[in-house]
Amino acid sequence: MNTRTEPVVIRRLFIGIALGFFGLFIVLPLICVFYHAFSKGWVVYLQALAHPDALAAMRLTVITALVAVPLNLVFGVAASWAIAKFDFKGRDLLLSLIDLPLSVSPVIAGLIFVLIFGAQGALGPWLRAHNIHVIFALPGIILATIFVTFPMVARELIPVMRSQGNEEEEAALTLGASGWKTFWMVSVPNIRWGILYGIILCNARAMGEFGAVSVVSGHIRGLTNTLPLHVEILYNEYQSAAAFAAASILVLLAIVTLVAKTVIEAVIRRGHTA
Amino acid sequence: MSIEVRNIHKNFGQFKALNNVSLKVENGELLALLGPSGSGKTSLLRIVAGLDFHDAGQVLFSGQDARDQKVKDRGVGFVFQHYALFRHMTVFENIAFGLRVQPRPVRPSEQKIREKVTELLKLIQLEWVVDRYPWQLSGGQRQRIALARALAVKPRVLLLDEPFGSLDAQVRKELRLWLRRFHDESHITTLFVTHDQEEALEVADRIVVMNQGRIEQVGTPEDVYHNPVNAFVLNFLGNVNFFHCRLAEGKAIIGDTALEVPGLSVDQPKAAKLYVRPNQFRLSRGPGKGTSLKAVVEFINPAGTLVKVNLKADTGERLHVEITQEEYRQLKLVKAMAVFVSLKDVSYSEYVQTAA
Amino acid sequence: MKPGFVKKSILPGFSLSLGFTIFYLSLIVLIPLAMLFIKSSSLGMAQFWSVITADRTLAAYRLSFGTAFASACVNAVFGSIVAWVLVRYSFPGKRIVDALVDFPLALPTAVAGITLTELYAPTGWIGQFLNVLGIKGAFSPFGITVALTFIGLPFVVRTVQPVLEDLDPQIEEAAASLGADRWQTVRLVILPVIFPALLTGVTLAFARAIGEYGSVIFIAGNMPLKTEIAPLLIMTKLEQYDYAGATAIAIGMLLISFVLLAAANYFQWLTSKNLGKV
Amino acid sequence: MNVKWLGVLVAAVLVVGGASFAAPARAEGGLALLNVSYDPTRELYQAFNKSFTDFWQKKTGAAVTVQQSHGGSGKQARSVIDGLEADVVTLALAYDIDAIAKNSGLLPVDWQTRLPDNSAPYTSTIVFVVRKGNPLQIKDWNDLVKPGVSVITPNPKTSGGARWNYLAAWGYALKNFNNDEAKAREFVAALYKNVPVLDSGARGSTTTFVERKIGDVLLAWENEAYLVVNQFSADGYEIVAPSLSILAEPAVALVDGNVDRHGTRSLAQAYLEYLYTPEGQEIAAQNHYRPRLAEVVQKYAGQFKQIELITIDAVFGGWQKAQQTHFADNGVFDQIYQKK
Repeated sequence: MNTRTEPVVIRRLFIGIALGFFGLFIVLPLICVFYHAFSKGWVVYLQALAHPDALAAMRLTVITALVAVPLNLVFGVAASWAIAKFDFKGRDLLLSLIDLPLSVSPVIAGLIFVLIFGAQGALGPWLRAHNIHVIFALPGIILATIFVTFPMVARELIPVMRSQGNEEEEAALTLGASGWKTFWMVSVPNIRWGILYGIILCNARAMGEFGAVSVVSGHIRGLTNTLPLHVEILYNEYQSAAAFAAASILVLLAIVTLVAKTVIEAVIRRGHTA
Repeated sequence: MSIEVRNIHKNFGQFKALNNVSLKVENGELLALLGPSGSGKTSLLRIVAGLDFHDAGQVLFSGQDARDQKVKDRGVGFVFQHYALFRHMTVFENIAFGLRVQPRPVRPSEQKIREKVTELLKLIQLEWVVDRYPWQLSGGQRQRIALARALAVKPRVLLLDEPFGSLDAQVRKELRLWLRRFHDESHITTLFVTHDQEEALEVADRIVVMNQGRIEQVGTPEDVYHNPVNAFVLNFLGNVNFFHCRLAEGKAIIGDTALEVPGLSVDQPKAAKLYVRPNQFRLSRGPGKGTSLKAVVEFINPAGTLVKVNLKADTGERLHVEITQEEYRQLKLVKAMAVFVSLKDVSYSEYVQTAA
Repeated sequence: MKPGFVKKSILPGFSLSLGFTIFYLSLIVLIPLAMLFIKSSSLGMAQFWSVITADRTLAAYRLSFGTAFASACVNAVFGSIVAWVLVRYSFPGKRIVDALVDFPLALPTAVAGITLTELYAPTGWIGQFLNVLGIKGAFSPFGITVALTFIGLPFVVRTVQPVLEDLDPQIEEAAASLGADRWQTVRLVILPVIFPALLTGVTLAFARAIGEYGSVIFIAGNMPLKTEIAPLLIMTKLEQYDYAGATAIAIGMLLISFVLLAAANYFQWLTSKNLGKV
Repeated sequence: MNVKWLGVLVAAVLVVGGASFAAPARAEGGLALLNVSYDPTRELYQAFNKSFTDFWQKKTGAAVTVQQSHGGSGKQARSVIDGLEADVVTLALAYDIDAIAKNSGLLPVDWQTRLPDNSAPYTSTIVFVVRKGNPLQIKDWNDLVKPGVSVITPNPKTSGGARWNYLAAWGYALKNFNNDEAKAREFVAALYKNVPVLDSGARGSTTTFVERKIGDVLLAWENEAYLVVNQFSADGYEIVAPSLSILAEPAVALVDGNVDRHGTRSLAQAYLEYLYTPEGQEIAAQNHYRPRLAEVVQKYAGQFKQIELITIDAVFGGWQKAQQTHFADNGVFDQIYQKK
């Protein structure tokens, strides 16, 4: 018998436990969403999605992600470059600070921006005097989203960059490449899948954030409602089919995200099997 | 181009990686930096390349201080221990990289680049891997690609970090002969790091033996092998037997046996350590002309050019001796046989301060 | 740059990348979080203390940390099993399962909350069975734990999985050749190696669970002292215009999480130090 | 350091960051009004806004869009305090608008005197919703404290509607126990003992009752109760009117500080006044809010059950006092839960 595996009975038992747990916690909710989304038929489903408020919510969600994700991407690349390629004091501290937003409750995340930009907040009077809208407008929603998705790209990139070491960059420099060229021609291609992976996860989280955005949104219909907030509103209007229809869009997005991720991983794995 | 380093110091925290190292590499020379791991040889190589920074001292390229010269302007070709090939580029793109990143005015045309790469691939005899990715190549092939990539930019100096370190014994032998031939044709000043004394002895014009951040000895392979300046160099460059003894009247007294030591003149009896290479013993079936040490054969390995014999002397020492096949046949050595050992020569001896 | 602050390197862009990192970190995370402390300082120390030690606050903390801990434990066990099964066994649909592990990360929390409530409410697909067994699914600490388990699962699986994949097969073969049975091998050889990763994963899941709002709020039931989680209490305070109180509770939460996370990190550092990073 | 590096980075950040701030916070083109309201008024204002925009178009020829924001009443008030630029607020409690006046100074503290009827153009009350056939025969408040009766009501700490529920129960108890405060407290405590889930908002409670099938009776706004009965007619919910309830006066107000910034004062004023017109009153009545205007009251008399209604001012001495006594931290409501 192979020394690295277990008797068939135990193996089956483990697979059974894992799949059972998995089915209960992941698959069933997934089915549930679509079951309810289509509970009133295709027509209601499509109508729910074509509603102007739903469309506006989708647009807002996309815009938010389009701003938040690139900013976090730039940050993620910069942070991982500094942390993975250099050896400096306080690196571990910086690492845990970057992870900080993961352990801050989304409600607190929303709250802190209200404390700063709200009318009663630190910058509130000044912003009001200059007629700049942050809270209850797009910038506030984007800020809250950036906060909760803050470490997503960096977390993906740091281990990738670390595992690759500095030798390829050094080789490029000895071959006469400038720092900028080295970065673009050697470093970036080497982390491109990590970047993509980070973008995908960051995007999924950005589009799905509820708690933090809920605090700063103002819930103006068709204007500051993101898709997850729209789901909540529909749900509270007893339109559960429509709510789940909107939710299903987010679920589909999640699934697309996961498919993309799996494909990326397959590509990476193929690249490593020599 | 010649390279000179003067009084280089390099610390990693408390650890002294390089401690006051000075060295001159002549133009067109092939020089080996030899030493155990942690001896500072790789640090020195990286400092010369400009990949690392020294804390004090100077690096001079053709007499010019290179402190303000960036890596990319130094004109060094560096071959990394693990090759550091760009994993997302084909072999062709890897070799062409150095040419492609040159500033636009001096950058060769696409046609020129193609010619150059093809020429280099021919040189390393790997024309057929041009479109492959690094992960599709064997270690030896990657090594040669890395070399070709470094050569593409016509470096003034070639720096190799353990170039054959992670290769099979066979490939390693082939590649080092190839390197020697290549150097004989190109005469690029080359500095390479190795921990393998055989490799250094076989390939290099001169060898720099390093230990604990210092240079122990610089010299031709013959020089460092035959005239080691200290026990470390001696030990590092090959197997050696050593005895505690007293030297007196041209003889080494081990226990109650006095061995004749050729070419040794001692005024006063002294305690000493005696270092003898395996091939510096003479074995005979009976006590020879001079005084000799009686020993018993414990083990014989006749496979190889030389026959390796392990002996246990009456005085307790264990000896590793190498004799020719011819001697072996004449002596008709068998296990447990008693033989007499005398000295043909001594590699090195040093006096020991006796406590008494 | 201070000498000795950074190990000198020929790679470019250190000041720029670190500078930008710190700038962005400060702008988005540190300065806003500092506002919390400034705001709560308008309360005196005594008042701050009385807010965070009020019965209701303590109950909410207990609930938030308790259910987060329970879900982290569930995930530690089942997440490890899922990771193990995914790495070691082959079965039909494995790739789909592998891909879906990240589903909770990608699913908006509000949707997760509504869906889980749907499932675990007494009328739901799962809730009705639990009801027969006399277990209250939704609107109980059980329901909260379910939601938090859902949220935390990917963190555990995704940190344990790569370590299991990288495990040198020779270690297990060596153990087997030395006469260890399979269970001994798993317990004495494999578990200690994956333990630091498991701890990291569980800590992440735990941290995420403490602050979770969107998915919990629907399923919790929100009974004061019973099923009212700390983030909800913050919301409640906010809606009573009690900013200082809200920030005080938030700070209490943050501080407790930090202490727990720091302890976990330290413990992880200890265990991984003993393993040595080979 | 490579300067290009820095340049590109900074440019990228500026472009993306700038884009976010340049995006308009309010709809452009034409006049827009933001009405920040509470949860159960969605249907009311959907209909009312349509009627008002038509009216305004006809009257002035100008197109106007009314934007709606709904949420828990307290949460909405907080949003306005924090800078949500509402032109008008239409909230569940005068107390919440008081809070805006007090905390932000956006409107004067005597705002309630600026419109007729305490600035409450429509009223409502609290009724019970029971399941088909009223199996437990719930008729009045005292049926709710019986053991085994499960009552659904939201959390008074977070929901405006829930406070009305609470106060109605309290009012009933006071009357039945001859104003004995201690007995009233016991009564309300017993009632909340029968509450299995405290949702954070009125809508959440309804969902719990209707979709999750939890509880035997739902305490709800009258208009919500009708909505439930109509929306889920298949399930046969029934409305039970208790013998006594509370007169809920959802208040409306103009947010001076914001309308003056937006230049929408006259529009906002017209909007609120339109609520008092026969058209506005009719829409309120159609949405099961009790109208004020006599003719409309008459017309819809059959729709609203006769219930003895107490007022908050008479029984509780106004919102400020009620809030302080009952719902503030360590108020009566907290004490009810902290005992045992």
